[in-house]
Amino acid sequence: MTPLDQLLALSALTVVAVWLIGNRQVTGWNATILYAAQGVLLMMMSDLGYGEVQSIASSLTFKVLGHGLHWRFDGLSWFFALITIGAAFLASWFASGEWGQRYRAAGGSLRLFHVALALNVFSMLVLLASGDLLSLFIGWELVSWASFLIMALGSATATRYAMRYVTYAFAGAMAVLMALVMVYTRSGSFEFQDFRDAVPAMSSGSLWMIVILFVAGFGVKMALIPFHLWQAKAYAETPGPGAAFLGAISSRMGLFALVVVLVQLVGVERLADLQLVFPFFSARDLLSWLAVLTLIFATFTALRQHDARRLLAWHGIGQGGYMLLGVLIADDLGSAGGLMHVFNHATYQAVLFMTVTAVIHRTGTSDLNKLGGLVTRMPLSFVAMLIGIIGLAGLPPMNGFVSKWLLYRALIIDGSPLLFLGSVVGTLGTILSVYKLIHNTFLGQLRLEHVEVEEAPSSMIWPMMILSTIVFVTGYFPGLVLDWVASAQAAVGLPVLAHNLGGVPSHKGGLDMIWVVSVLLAGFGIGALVFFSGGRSKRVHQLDNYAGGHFLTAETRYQYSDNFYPGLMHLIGPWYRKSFRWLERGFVSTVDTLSQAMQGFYRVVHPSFYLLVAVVSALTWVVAR
Amino acid sequence: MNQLALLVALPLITAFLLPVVNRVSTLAARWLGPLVLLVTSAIGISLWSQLGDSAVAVELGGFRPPLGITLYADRLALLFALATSIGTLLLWPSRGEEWLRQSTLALILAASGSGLALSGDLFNIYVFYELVAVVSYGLIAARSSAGSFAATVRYLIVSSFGAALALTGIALVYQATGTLNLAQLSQLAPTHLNNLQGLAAFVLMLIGFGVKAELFPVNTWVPEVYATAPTRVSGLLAGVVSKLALLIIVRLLVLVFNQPEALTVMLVLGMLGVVTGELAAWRARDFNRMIAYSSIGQLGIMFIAFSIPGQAGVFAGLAVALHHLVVKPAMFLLAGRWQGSLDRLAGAARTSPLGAVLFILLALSLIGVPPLPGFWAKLLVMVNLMAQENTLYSVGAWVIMGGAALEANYLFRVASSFYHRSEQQTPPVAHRTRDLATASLLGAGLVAGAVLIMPLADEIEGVASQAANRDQYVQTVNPEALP
Amino acid sequence: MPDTGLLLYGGAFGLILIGIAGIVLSAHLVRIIFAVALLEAGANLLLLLATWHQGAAAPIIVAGRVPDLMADPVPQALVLTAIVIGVGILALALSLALRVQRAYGTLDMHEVRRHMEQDIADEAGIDMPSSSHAPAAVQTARQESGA
Amino acid sequence: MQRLSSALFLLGLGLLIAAIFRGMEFGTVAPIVGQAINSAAAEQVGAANFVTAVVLGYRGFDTLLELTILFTAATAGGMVLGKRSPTAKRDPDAGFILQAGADLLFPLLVIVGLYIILHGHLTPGGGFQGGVILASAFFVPILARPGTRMSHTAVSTIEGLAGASFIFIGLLAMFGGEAFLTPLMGQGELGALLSAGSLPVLYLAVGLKVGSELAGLLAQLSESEAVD
Repeated sequence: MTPLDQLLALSALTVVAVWLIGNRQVTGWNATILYAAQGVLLMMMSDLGYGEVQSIASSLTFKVLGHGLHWRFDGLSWFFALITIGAAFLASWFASGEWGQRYRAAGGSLRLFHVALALNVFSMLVLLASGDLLSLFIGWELVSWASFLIMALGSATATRYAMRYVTYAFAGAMAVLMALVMVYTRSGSFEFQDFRDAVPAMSSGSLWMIVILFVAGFGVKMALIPFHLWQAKAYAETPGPGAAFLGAISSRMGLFALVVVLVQLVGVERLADLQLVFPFFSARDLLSWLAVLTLIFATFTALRQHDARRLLAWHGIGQGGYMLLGVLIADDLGSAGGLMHVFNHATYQAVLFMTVTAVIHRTGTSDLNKLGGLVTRMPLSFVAMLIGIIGLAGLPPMNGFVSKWLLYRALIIDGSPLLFLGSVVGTLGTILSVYKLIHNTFLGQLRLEHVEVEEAPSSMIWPMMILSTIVFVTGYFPGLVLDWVASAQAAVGLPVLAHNLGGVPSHKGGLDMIWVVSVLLAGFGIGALVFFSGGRSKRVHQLDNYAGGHFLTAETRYQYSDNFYPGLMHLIGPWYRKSFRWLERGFVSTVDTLSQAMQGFYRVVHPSFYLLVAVVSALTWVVAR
Repeated sequence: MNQLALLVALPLITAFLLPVVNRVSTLAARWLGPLVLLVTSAIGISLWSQLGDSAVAVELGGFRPPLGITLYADRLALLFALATSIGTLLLWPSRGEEWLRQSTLALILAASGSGLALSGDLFNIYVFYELVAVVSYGLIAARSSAGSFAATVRYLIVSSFGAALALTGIALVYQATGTLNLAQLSQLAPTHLNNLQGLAAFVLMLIGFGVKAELFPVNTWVPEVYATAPTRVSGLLAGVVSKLALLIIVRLLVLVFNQPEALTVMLVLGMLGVVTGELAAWRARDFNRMIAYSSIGQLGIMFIAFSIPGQAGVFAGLAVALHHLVVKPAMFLLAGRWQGSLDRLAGAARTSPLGAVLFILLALSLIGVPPLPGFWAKLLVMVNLMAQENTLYSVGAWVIMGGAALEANYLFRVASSFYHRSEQQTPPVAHRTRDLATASLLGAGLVAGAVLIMPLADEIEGVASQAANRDQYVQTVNPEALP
Repeated sequence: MPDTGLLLYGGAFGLILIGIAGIVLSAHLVRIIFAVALLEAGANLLLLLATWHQGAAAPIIVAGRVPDLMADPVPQALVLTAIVIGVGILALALSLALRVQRAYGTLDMHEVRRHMEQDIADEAGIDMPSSSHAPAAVQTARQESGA
Repeated sequence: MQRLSSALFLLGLGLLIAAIFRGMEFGTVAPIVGQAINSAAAEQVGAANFVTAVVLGYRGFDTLLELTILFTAATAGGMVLGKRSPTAKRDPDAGFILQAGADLLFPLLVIVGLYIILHGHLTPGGGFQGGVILASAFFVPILARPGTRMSHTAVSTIEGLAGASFIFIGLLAMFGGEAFLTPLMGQGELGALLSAGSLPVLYLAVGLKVGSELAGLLAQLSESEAVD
């Protein structure tokens, strides 16, 4: 048994064990321990993460219908697997305490929840380990259906959105299968190497087709425009810790598959050579613009949300755009930025989803118009969310800044000002909307019904704190993550980023986060010194609403939290409304009309008409012969 | 190897004697049918184990071909003969008022299905085909509702129309060659049937035998019959009988009509079947018609697969056919208590959790989700379609892909409604134990197929390579060369 | 080829044509059933004509005398079989028609189909299919786009 | 529109058939199997009527299936038509002339039927034709006296046993090591009544089977008719 076999076996065992333990409170703790054990096994493969070993193969191989199936881990897989298992560990921990009690009391089955989670982890590990196109597809399908399972666990509404997901996902999977078959007819096998060798000989038309099919299939999972409609609602309806897990890593599986196919196998240079009608617009440009459009569109849609979970889910879609964009730049800086963003985003997205879940747990709502002022009630949660949104907005000293810095730097070096501009617009939208999130939840006026609210239970606080610490520490010492990113780059054949603990040593203008953060902290320290040493103002109770010579009662809403950014909304509203829904709706009604016509053939219309068509066409054929 | 005829003769003689036996002892009559099918299945299995890579021909009446009628058994034929026996056994009609007649008919179905698979004579195939048709009219009408009579009579008209066309095709073949023996036809085809008349004969027979195989223009009977027939009968028709009809068409294609035009006709009709079937199923609002339309689509995939020239096509088509042979009867068994409006199924998982899980398993395999066998079958079809490097075949692959995407949507719309907690409406009653047990058996077979995919694929490939081997057929039957 | 043969072949194809036309174009069940019978007759005739020779004797040895040119006995046997099959199916079809007429009071196939659709829909607990009923997915899509 | 499409359809169909018809070549292919049978049947089967040799010898299997189709149609028909209610109104009996005529016809028809069956291997005719005459022999009295009922027990017993005996004879050959349905009992002298081995026995079974089948079907139809 190789270490990979052990990891996969333990992961499968986790599913079985959780199933056997059943719908009990202890299930979550057991699952958490098992994820920790998986993490230990993964760490035993950490040579992959530091580039000391190229790949570790599984001893399990099959040969079905003449197609070999094998699995192996390389630096990229290890990097993603680390995020997967980490997210699962913390999400499971989060779900094990009071949240689990509440969930079970409300009629949910903890067995189903944890089985679904464990199945997700297992299927993702299988996908990450895939060593040829066929096992990639199998892993892909497993991941799709596993996440369907966890999405469908919630209410009937959740099932409906999950249904929508499965429709998109399976249509996407069929596109992937089609692409696979097209590759097969041209390369003669499903092996990665044969595909890579066959790429130069492929005509640009068929390569276009293959790339588009792959992007359509894998893009569904990443919620790339225009396949993004399913994701936000489906994630938002998923049970809290499940959403944290899905938000952290599930969509990134699409990125993983795209990286394998487009970067590792087809090669970004070949993509840049693939010209569309215009000689200056290549497949790479198309994908980059899709990424940027996804970023902008999703971020500004997030801005419009008034449900905290949906807001976060939309951001998850948007941030995927950065990652794809970074990978497509394909130099050392950009791809490192894109890949590092996967890690960074997983950490703060998870912490944000957890914070929101904690708020729901205590207040019962995630409606941003019905919250506010919770900072004094749930201070630790507030700190966690603050760190999370700083990371999401990409500001120092959190890790989000590092990846975005790398990306912007690469865009500038690459000479793509328009893409750069698009990314900056996306970042602006992010900053606006995360401010809305934290303001409406924790700042502002406390609602009277929330006066009694307490801090989240420790089972929730601990994972949140751990994640916040990671967000901060990897911002302080980005080199910790860049080590793994570098070996992931090496694994897919991208140029490797030269880095040190603090960031990028000065080549074309470097970055040293140790300095940046230290200076920042020192500045904060001085500010705090001034603040605390100066004269203190009178401390006022949060519900003491004396203002401007007026006495306001605590019931009065003097600070409105809805209708944020009205001017901006007015400006962008017309561009958004229903834009992509029309596409989906049009498609559905086309299918509906056709379906009706076909049923008509089977039940209503007189057969002579069809026979007439058949006879006439047969006759023409006979005569033509 | 003379026992081959027993696969037909034993159920037949039992069917004739069943009313007489019933007069002596009702108990004996009840158990005789399943017992005999058990015996024929055992005979079939023992023949299978003796057969190996060889094939046998039995000259009925002791007359040398082409004078007499020949039964030909290679592994393909034996497999389907066996599937008929076992399928009839599994889907044995439930006890009702008309149990005696239904048992008689079921026995005849087993006999005629096996005969259809084994027969090596064109006219004999026609007779067997008509026999299967008449039996299925009786079985469909067994529910004795007005709707079922109307559906049966409509089915009867389409089917007789098809059979008459097939007979016309046979007449054209006999006119051109003067023989009916498939092996001899195979010898004569390149010189005698490679013309417009041969093509016309093939198309006539394709349409004729295609009625039972749910071929596109002559499958209008499918939704209404499956909506009105007893669900077990629907399972037999969709699962087993359709494959038998397909088997004949494949035999004809491989042995006699291997003109590219014949393949093209089949390909186009298959594509139309997938498109119409899957689209119509998308909008179906009751369970039975949903799976009926979906089976039209699935059969369309088989036609597409079999239209791939050479052994690859036989292999791909056979894989899809065998997969469907397992899945569809199980689906119809589940329809036993779930028939009717799809809206009624909300919360069905509460009363029948196993049934819900089985449905999901079957649906996953049907749309081709790895690692279930349906995926490998679909992969095989797609790979071979694209390998043809021909636009029409590529369109076929796209059509299959689109059909699967649609199918995923409508099947999982139903599956997810099983888990809805609906307060205002009571979920359907639990399945009958026997239905559920049989469906579970088939589901377990599916899972076993997923686990044992490697030996299974090799075995099916062996069967297909034998079935695609014209020379072996001709040499085994060895018709006398006549002036 | 003498004219008799052409006439016979023409007759066979004519019967087939009339049969198909009858099946496709008539709406009355009994007419359709007899059209099927006509079609079968045409097919049988064609089969019989397949190896037809003018002036061939019946393939029977009477009193030990073997005719010079005997007709092909095979199509005759086949047609015998086909006719009997046709009779069996005809009887079954007519009994079904009898029951259908009793149940619905009509033999017009359009009417019968409508009644049958109604029966199936009633039994299934759904409305008669018509364009105004969209399945759940469409409704979902509409709600979503409206929301 | 309907009329126009019908007309177009017929025109197209006619043209299609004509196109195929034009492409056919008549009489160019020798009936190879037929000729072979014509020259070998006397020796191999021993029936003077070669059509019978084909029906029961060379293609006896088809005939067995054909019987089965009739049996199945009768069974299915019975299921479709259902049981007759005992209180149902029935047509009045026919007048004296018809009744007497029917009584007179009955023995004649039985004899003619049996004759045709038993000479099937020598002259035109045989089990099917004779069986139909036998069935009419039993049906004519019913027409004359709609009240009388045919004994379903007897009919179904005869049809069951007759069919089974056909298969049984075929199986006997198998137990003897030959193929299923191989003719037994030698061939006898060509043209004699007792010749062609087991063929007359088979034809008797066929005749009885066809007769009972048709009689049963007709009786069911007539009884069912009386329900209204």
